[in-house]
Amino acid sequence: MARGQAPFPARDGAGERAVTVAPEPSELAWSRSELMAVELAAHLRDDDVAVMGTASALPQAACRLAQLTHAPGLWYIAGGTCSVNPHLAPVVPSCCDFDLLRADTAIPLADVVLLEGRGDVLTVFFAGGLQIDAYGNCNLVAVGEWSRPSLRGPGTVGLPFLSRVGRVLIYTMSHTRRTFVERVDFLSGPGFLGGPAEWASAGLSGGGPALVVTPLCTMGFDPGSLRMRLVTVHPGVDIDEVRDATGFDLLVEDPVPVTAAPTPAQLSILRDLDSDGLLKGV
Amino acid sequence: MARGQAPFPARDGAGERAVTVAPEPSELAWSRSELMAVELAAHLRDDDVAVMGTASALPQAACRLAQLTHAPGLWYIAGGTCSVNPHLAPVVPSCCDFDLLRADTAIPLADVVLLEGRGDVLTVFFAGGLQIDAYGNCNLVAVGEWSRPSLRGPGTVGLPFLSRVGRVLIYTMSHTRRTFVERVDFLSGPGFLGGPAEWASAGLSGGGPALVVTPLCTMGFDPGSLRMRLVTVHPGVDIDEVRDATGFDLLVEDPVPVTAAPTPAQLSILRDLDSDGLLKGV
Amino acid sequence: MSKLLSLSDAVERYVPDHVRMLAVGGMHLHNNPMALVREIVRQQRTIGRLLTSPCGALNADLLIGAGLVDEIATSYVGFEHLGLAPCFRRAVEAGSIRVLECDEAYITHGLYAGAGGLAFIPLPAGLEVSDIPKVNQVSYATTTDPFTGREVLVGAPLCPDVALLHAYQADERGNAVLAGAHFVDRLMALASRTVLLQVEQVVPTEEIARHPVGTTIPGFLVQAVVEVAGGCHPTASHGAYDYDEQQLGLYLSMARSAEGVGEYLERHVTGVTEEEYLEKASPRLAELRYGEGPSPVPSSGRSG
Amino acid sequence: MSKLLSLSDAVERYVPDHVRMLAVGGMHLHNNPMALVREIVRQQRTIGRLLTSPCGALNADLLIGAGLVDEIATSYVGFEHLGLAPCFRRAVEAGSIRVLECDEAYITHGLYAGAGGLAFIPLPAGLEVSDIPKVNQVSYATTTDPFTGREVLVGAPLCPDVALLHAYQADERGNAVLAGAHFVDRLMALASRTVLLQVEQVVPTEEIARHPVGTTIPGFLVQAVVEVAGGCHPTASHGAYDYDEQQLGLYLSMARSAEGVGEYLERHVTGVTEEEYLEKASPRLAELRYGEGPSPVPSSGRSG
Repeated sequence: MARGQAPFPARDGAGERAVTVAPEPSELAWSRSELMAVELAAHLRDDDVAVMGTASALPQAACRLAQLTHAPGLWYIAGGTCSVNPHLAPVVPSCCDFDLLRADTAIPLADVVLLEGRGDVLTVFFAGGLQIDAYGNCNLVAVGEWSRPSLRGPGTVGLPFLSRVGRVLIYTMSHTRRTFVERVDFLSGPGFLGGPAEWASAGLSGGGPALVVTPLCTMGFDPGSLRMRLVTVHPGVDIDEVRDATGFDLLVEDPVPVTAAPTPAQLSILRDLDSDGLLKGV
Repeated sequence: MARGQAPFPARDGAGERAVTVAPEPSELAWSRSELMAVELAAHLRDDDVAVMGTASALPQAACRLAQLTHAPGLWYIAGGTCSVNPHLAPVVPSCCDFDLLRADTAIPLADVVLLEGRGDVLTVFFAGGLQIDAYGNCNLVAVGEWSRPSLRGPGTVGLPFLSRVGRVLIYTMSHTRRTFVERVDFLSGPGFLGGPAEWASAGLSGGGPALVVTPLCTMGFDPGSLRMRLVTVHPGVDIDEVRDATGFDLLVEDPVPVTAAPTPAQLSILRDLDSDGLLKGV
Repeated sequence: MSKLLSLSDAVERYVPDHVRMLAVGGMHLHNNPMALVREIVRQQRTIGRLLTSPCGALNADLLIGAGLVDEIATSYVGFEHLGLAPCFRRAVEAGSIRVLECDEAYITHGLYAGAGGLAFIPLPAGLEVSDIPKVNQVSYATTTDPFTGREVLVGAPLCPDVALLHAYQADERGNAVLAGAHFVDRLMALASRTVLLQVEQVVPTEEIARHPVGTTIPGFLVQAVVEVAGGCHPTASHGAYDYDEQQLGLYLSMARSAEGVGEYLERHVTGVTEEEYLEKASPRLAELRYGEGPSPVPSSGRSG
Repeated sequence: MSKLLSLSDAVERYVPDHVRMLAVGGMHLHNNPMALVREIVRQQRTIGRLLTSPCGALNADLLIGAGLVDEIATSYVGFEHLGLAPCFRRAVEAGSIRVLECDEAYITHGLYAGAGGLAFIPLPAGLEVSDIPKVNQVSYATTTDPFTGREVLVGAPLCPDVALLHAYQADERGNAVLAGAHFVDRLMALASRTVLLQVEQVVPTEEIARHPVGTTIPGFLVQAVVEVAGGCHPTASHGAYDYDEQQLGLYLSMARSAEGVGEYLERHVTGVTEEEYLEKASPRLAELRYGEGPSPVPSSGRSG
């Protein structure tokens, strides 16, 4: 596919907003997107069935990397085409690309919607948002008042299923105070809702958000308060830089380890997959 | 397909019950099944979409005959395979036969169930029963008490949709007092229910039963009482023979015309279709 | 990663005795997963509730004849143009089996609801006038349509614990291709908690990958793949062989009595291994192979 | 019997002005029925409610940019990795369009309900916690699950008056083959009262009959077939050509303002015939053709 060097996509329309991340440090031999793919891959298990939606080059690459390293048994579904285990040569920017049908199998979109509702089959759901809050709730719909928003997002697609399906892996290319807010203006993809009390009383079948990967750091959730907490900072990133870019009080427990850099073997696999260089940009 | 000379099937398990029709008069060059196929075909219109279920060699042949004569635009769906316009060379006894997939198209069974519910797409529904009553209600479930029947039928499959879909064409190979009863013991395929009052208050979207074809005669329904009435008797059949074989008071308006015999052209088409001779038996 | 198992291991491992709800795939005389069904009989697994596709046939009647079924949820058990289902009929008339009387729409929509985690499924207006819902208040109920205020007939979701299905081909991870008509087999796979698949042929994943769009059961829904060429006999296997009227006729005549079906089971099921059964059926299977034509398996999508 | 019509005749005959509910098929940047959409703009048909697949793109944004849409029911309008939908965004932020905020599950299940004559459709537990149903009480409501007594979120059926869909091939009676991914296009056809189909190629019925099982739209659901090779441009047509980032980029940059989108429409839609548009696009379409591979169209079933 000769589509030229498309820039690596930010999630769901966030592409139009300024990414305030510093320019890629020139001494790093890998891009932040590549590091993020490695971080997401590390979280995937051999018995997972993962599903991803719109503009999902990054989770596609993460899943394929996991399959080719520690999780050969992983299943992953590219929403849109609903191809199962696309062969990804190369990674494509659209979740509906015809080339994704180079895959082990493919099923109708309606079947994937059924399985998202069934809840016990799909164990990993990749998510993101224009806004992501301290409890891992996502918003792809509207910033400001829904009825007259200051920024109208594209819409939520399948994110309401986050309440129902396995572990939620959040990723975003935009680690800013506009993205990471104390509370989303519109709840389009449920995380831990308003915190422990509301989460417990909702009695949801999903496991909730498990991981948040950004160009600056990797975050998780505090088991008690269910608020986001820093897990590792990426090489070359300062903890204060993360704090400054986060619009809520991020839990930080010293010392914060540095995210492991991608290994040469991981980078070699990623670059084989990503011959169009979608992950090279940022 | 070398399956040998399978006898022409009676509808839905009625095959096990004695058919009390007199032996085919030797002077007739056509079988009663062939005549019945011609009668059913005559009722089909160029803009119909017809659907049929279990053991449907007869309506299959009728539809194909209609397509090849006066109704080239007719659509018909063989339930089971859900093939659309099967090419039928030859007619097959099972509605699920692999050979039915020699067809213009085929759709999933679940899609046909959807369209039966939508109600405005399918205009003709072929039906039958262990019991058929004076109001055209059908019973494929149980003779006697449902909980401890004297004859357990196979089950109703899609017949409850009769209340919803276009015109219902009823056919049976068994014109006996056991089949044609005043009131079905179990209502599995709705006709005009208990008559005009109940039919009107039910407010159903389907048009109700339109035609009943048996080895003895062709019947319709009186527009006022919604009870079955004799339309034509088949060649060589006496009106009293029909009355005797019918377990309710059949409306008869003298004079009763004789059903037109199949033309040589119709027979030629039918026999081309029916090279396995499924319609030759009775 | 391989899910290939022997017939006996698959049933032993994945079908508990007195399984709460067992679904059998195929429709009428076609694609009945008979090798798995016979193995259930050999291992004498009792079944709390048996669910058929809209039209069950030998897949249900044999289990009933073997005395394994407490309750059946079905809209049809019969042998189409060949006649009534003798063991089903006898059991119902004798009151020795409970029937959850269903219609085709409920079975199809109920599986959709089961697959999709829907609490229940509304049924089209008009279905409420038949007697079916009146005799089955386990599966049917009514509630209010909040958009119009009208009362609506609804069905309970169908979530089989185990489904026995036939597919034409599968790879060892369970990615399966259905040849010919699909009936409701894919819906059953989507709705069932455990799926056992018998296939005519195990093929490499690369073979499956040649026609991904037509591949209708993804392997992550499948727990076990059993390779049994001829395993649908005496029913048809779309793409492979037609149904066997001789053997079905033999069954129908023997199963007219409880003693007869016992003898049939002893001779053709419990008293023989599946290999012996298929060995004996092989001349008939050879006669019943479908004639030449295009591949029964869809070929589409992208290469690689 | 032929349903072949010219683009203008098809829209003139089957799309009333101020059509109550118009559905557009395709998903994201793929299989958008753009020739039909452009013709709607040329004929200035206003739209009471526009329904997209779970993910609308140019098919929705262009109609909004042309000022034809009163209300949109959607779970996404955007250009995936290329950015937000400029006209949708501007219209919503300005309050000049009503939004029926939906989610993917509702659109898919709602079409199922519309196709099947179901009065409403229950949605899986858990969906009630998002804010979507709170802002859309036209599409979402609650009722009681009669089997458990619990309150359940449900959706209204989606029954479009007219659907605009793309298919790879069709015969003149409307039997259509979808190549590549099907998205929810078949469901839209099943649920819609009138279906207009644009196809890359009209083929004889015998060609369709070679692969009946993969043929996903039966002709009796289709009112008009319009042959427009290249008609999805600048979106992709699975099996034929990829999407055109240059043209989409041009649209996205021009549509940043109301004036700009007006100019785009004048230059690329209303000011040109479809033939002129495609003539101009043809060098790009040639570059975007998919490389060699197996046929994108399934081949299966029985011959004859």
